[in-house]
Amino acid sequence: MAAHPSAIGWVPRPRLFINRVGLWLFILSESFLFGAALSSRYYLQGAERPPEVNQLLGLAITTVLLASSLSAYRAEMSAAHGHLSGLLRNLAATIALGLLFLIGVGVEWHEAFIYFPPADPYGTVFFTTTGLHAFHVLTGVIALSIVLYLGRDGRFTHGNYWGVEGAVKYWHFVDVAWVFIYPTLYLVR
Amino acid sequence: MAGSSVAKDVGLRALLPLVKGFLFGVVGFLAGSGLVAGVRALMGQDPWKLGPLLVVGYIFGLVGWLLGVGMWDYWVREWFGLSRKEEPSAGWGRFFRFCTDHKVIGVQYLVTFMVVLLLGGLLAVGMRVELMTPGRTIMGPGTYNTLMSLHGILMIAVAVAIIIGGFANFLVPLMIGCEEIAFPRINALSYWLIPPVAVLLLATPLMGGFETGWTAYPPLAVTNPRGELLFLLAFITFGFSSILGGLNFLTTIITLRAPGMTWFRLPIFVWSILAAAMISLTATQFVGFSLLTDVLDRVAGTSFYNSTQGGKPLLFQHLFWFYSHPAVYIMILPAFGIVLEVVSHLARKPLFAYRWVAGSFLGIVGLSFIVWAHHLFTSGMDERLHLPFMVTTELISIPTGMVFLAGLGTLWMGRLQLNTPMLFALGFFFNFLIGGITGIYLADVPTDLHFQDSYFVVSHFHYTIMGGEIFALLAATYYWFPKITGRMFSERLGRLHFWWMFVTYNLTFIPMFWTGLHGMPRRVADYPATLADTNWWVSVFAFLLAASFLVFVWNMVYSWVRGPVASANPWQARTLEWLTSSPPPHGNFPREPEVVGSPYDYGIPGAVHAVVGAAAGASNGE
Amino acid sequence: MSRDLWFPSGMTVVLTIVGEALAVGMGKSLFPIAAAEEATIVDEAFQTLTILAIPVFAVVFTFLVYSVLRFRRRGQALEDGSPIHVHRPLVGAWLLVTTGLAVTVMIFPGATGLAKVRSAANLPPDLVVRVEGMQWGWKVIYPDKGVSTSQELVLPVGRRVKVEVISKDVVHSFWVPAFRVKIDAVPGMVTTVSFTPSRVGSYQEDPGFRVQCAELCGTGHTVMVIPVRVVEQEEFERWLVAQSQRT
Amino acid sequence: MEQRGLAAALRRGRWVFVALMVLTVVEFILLWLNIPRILFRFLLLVINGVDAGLILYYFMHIAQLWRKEA
Repeated sequence: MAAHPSAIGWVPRPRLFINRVGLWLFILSESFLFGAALSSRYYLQGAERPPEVNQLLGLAITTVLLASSLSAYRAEMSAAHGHLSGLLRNLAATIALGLLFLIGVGVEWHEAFIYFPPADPYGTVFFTTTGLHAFHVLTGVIALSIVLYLGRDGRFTHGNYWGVEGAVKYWHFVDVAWVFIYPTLYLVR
Repeated sequence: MAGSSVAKDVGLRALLPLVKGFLFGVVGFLAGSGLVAGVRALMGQDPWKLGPLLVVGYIFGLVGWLLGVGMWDYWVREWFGLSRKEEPSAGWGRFFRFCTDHKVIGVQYLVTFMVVLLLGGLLAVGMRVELMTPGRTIMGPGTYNTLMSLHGILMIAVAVAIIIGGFANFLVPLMIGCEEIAFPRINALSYWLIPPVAVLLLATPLMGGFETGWTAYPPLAVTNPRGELLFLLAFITFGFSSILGGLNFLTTIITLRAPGMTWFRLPIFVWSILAAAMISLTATQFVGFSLLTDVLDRVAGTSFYNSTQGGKPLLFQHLFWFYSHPAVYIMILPAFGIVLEVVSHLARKPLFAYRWVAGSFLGIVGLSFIVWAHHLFTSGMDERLHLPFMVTTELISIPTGMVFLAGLGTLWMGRLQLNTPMLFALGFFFNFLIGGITGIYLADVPTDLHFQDSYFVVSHFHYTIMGGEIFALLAATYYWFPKITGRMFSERLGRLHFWWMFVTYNLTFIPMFWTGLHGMPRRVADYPATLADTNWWVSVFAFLLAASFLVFVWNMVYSWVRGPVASANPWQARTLEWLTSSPPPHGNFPREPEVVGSPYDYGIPGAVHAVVGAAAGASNGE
Repeated sequence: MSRDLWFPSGMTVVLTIVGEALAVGMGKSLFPIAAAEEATIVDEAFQTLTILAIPVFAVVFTFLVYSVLRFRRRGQALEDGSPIHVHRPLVGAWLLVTTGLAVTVMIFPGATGLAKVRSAANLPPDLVVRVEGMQWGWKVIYPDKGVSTSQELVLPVGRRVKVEVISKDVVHSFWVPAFRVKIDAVPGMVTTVSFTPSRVGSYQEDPGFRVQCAELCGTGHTVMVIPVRVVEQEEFERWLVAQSQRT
Repeated sequence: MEQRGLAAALRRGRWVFVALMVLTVVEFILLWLNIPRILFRFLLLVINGVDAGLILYYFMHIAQLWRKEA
């Protein structure tokens, strides 16, 4: 990743540590974005919630996303131990679960359009927050797909798998965000 | 230099990436808007609704522009395992293309935002022409509002980005002794997001202007002409760029300090950038979200601010100021860093109470997140919030006071060189003193009930941002000019610039406190006849103030081309950036520097800050 | 050494005394016309803050100027200043003084002034007026009297008025400079402000008597102004009658 | 050796997932019980905090930041 070859007499920089710090800071930054979305929900609506919210679907997509976090974790651990087939299998599973989650959100949106359209006060926060989150899921799926594509070429070894680690950490973060979005949109009262 | 072969890129071919970026951008825009039109047509909706076409087209166009201008060649190719194209490491062409050298990016930022600063200044001149006499002078109120709003957002962008983007990019890696910033390509990305912002903002008048000021309060921002949409998209893009910048500086300062560069050996400017980057990394997300809600209300039919549907306009003000008040510390913290740096090196005295100042910076960061609602004292928010926010706001005067003590304590018993950078630093202290004191009047609720949204506010924030930050910026520009360009500016013209600007600046803005007290609201094109004389004089001095920048521009341009060649360390300063050539080579230092002491140990015989290459023995010791 | 301390300290004291004399001496002449009881509270808060600010300005200003004159480099050679890194007692004293000042302004005039301004709101009003902001004008409604006008805001002197402000479109702000009261007109909300006009006057007499929109609200923001007229109670009654006949 | 480390890691991952699922289902069940709103909100906050903590610590290895192993 280093842009310039180190000149003579320079101690090589710990690239992995730099990348990790950068990614964590990015995650910190993104958590403020979700913080803004969630606090807007409470500011506009208090803890009110229309009765038509589909609780079973909410639980289902939460499960799917948590499961995808597990497979993402397995992918990273496989990469760390140089277990290539495990990496590829789990990456594919994560991407599939991510897409399943997006389909779930799509079904949810389809229903929500009837009960609380975007112009409705609850619809405003519901569509904005889930849309923002789904956008992050989509970028995560794209990142994981690139990692899968590169992984098939054997680009990641057990000593050098930052690509996997970065994409997976981002994926987990998207999951953490959902952990707070789920009760805010579906459960709280 | 590591490699002996220096790739050069000269001639018009160097501009090719810009052309490519532009073409890709146009293609992206057409693809994005086409996609929206297609999807809408399929869903049985009017495909030519302008809002969605613009928003999605812009996002695709932005991606196209970035890919064309260099992301594809230097970035995406690597993802797909292709060989990365080499970028040139010398030649002027580097300044017009995607380049990952932090020094090039620093200069790109500096020059771009200097131009924007002058442009914003010209808009201010236009406003002062209109305000010279009561009644309609040269333009209607709609034009005035657009002019004023453009002036606002351009200057806010300058204030947020010019020091961090320009000087911090150029100097932080040098000052902490590393060869490159943590994420060079993200750094280049955050610069190349700026040209679309500029294009969008300058295109707003073509789309009917925007009349909300830079604050974009809904519901006005939702009902305003189409120019507003461009402004919102530009602001969001700018916020994204500033988040990436903050990310880069934090990572760099945390992970890339040279051996021996402990936290309390960091130059104070680096501390100030660290503090400012913390704010821009986090709080900017809030303004991004608030502007996004404006866009959604306009384009997607949500009702965040549509009160007939249960929306609450005050939500925007909370979200917006949760960023935009901390943003003033993104502007002023680097300015604190600059003036303390300049004062210490040019008074040749250790920076007084260094650790206390570093602590104060962090204190300001902490407090900056809990003061935002002092912008809402008259907004109709819950009155129980008035007292707590008044208290937190006034607490900020304590760490700020520490900066003044550090400045005064450093000057005391020093050996001051009263050259141009020092004069601007001293001017900073005078102006910011006035700006800080008048801030108390606005933080105190009883007086704020009268002053909120009046010219008192205008004068106050111009004292802190222009009298404060821009004076610090100019101090920095003169102080580091030899390092950046390798040439020396004209000291005589520099002093002329300072005195001309300092006097006309104060004469322009002092009377505005009076007009504010006497009931002149901000953002108006007209005022009662009783304020005519004062406004006439303000306008006259404002024109003279604008003219002082002619001296500055001439001095900078002429000296950059024709000025005498500067030595590596013309000020005999001790920080690391002066221990390499002017301008620094690709890779910054011939060998990795090793830091062995404080950068401020003036007057201590034998004290050394850093050694660059033990073999060469080049050090800044006595 | 001691001269370096005594001289600027003396100058600070002199500057402070001159400044305070000016601030107190100029007194009311500094302020625009004050036509409500709340205006006096705001002006007094302003004066208190100025009295507190002058010594702060004087200290920093004299020590800054003195340092520049006294410690500037003479001759060409570069010399280093004294290697003073920190002076703990001074830092401590400075922190103590700045904290003391900050706490002072929070309490006085901050909290006390706030309590005084609010006290009017806690008492029952003599008159309730409803003010509607819209792009671009104000509509004044006297709900108890069945009168409304878009031409001017007429109020009786010496009566506690409660103004309920609403907006029909975007955010506006109700500001009467002569009363020193300001409250935003926010769509979907009713905001209120209470005050007691204390002297008779009109826009012709002083432009401070006007309702001025203070929150940017679009093209007509500048002209979103109507005059205010404070009159005796009897004249107010007569005006109400005349208005109700007209409508 | 290598494989044993991987197996242990995968087992840990499974346990974390089970814990997350249990917490989520507890949240879901709490919704249908008629407990006071304040308590319910407090419990949600605690559960979400634990959820986030589990993911941050076990899945995202936040401890890597202070245990400089790179």
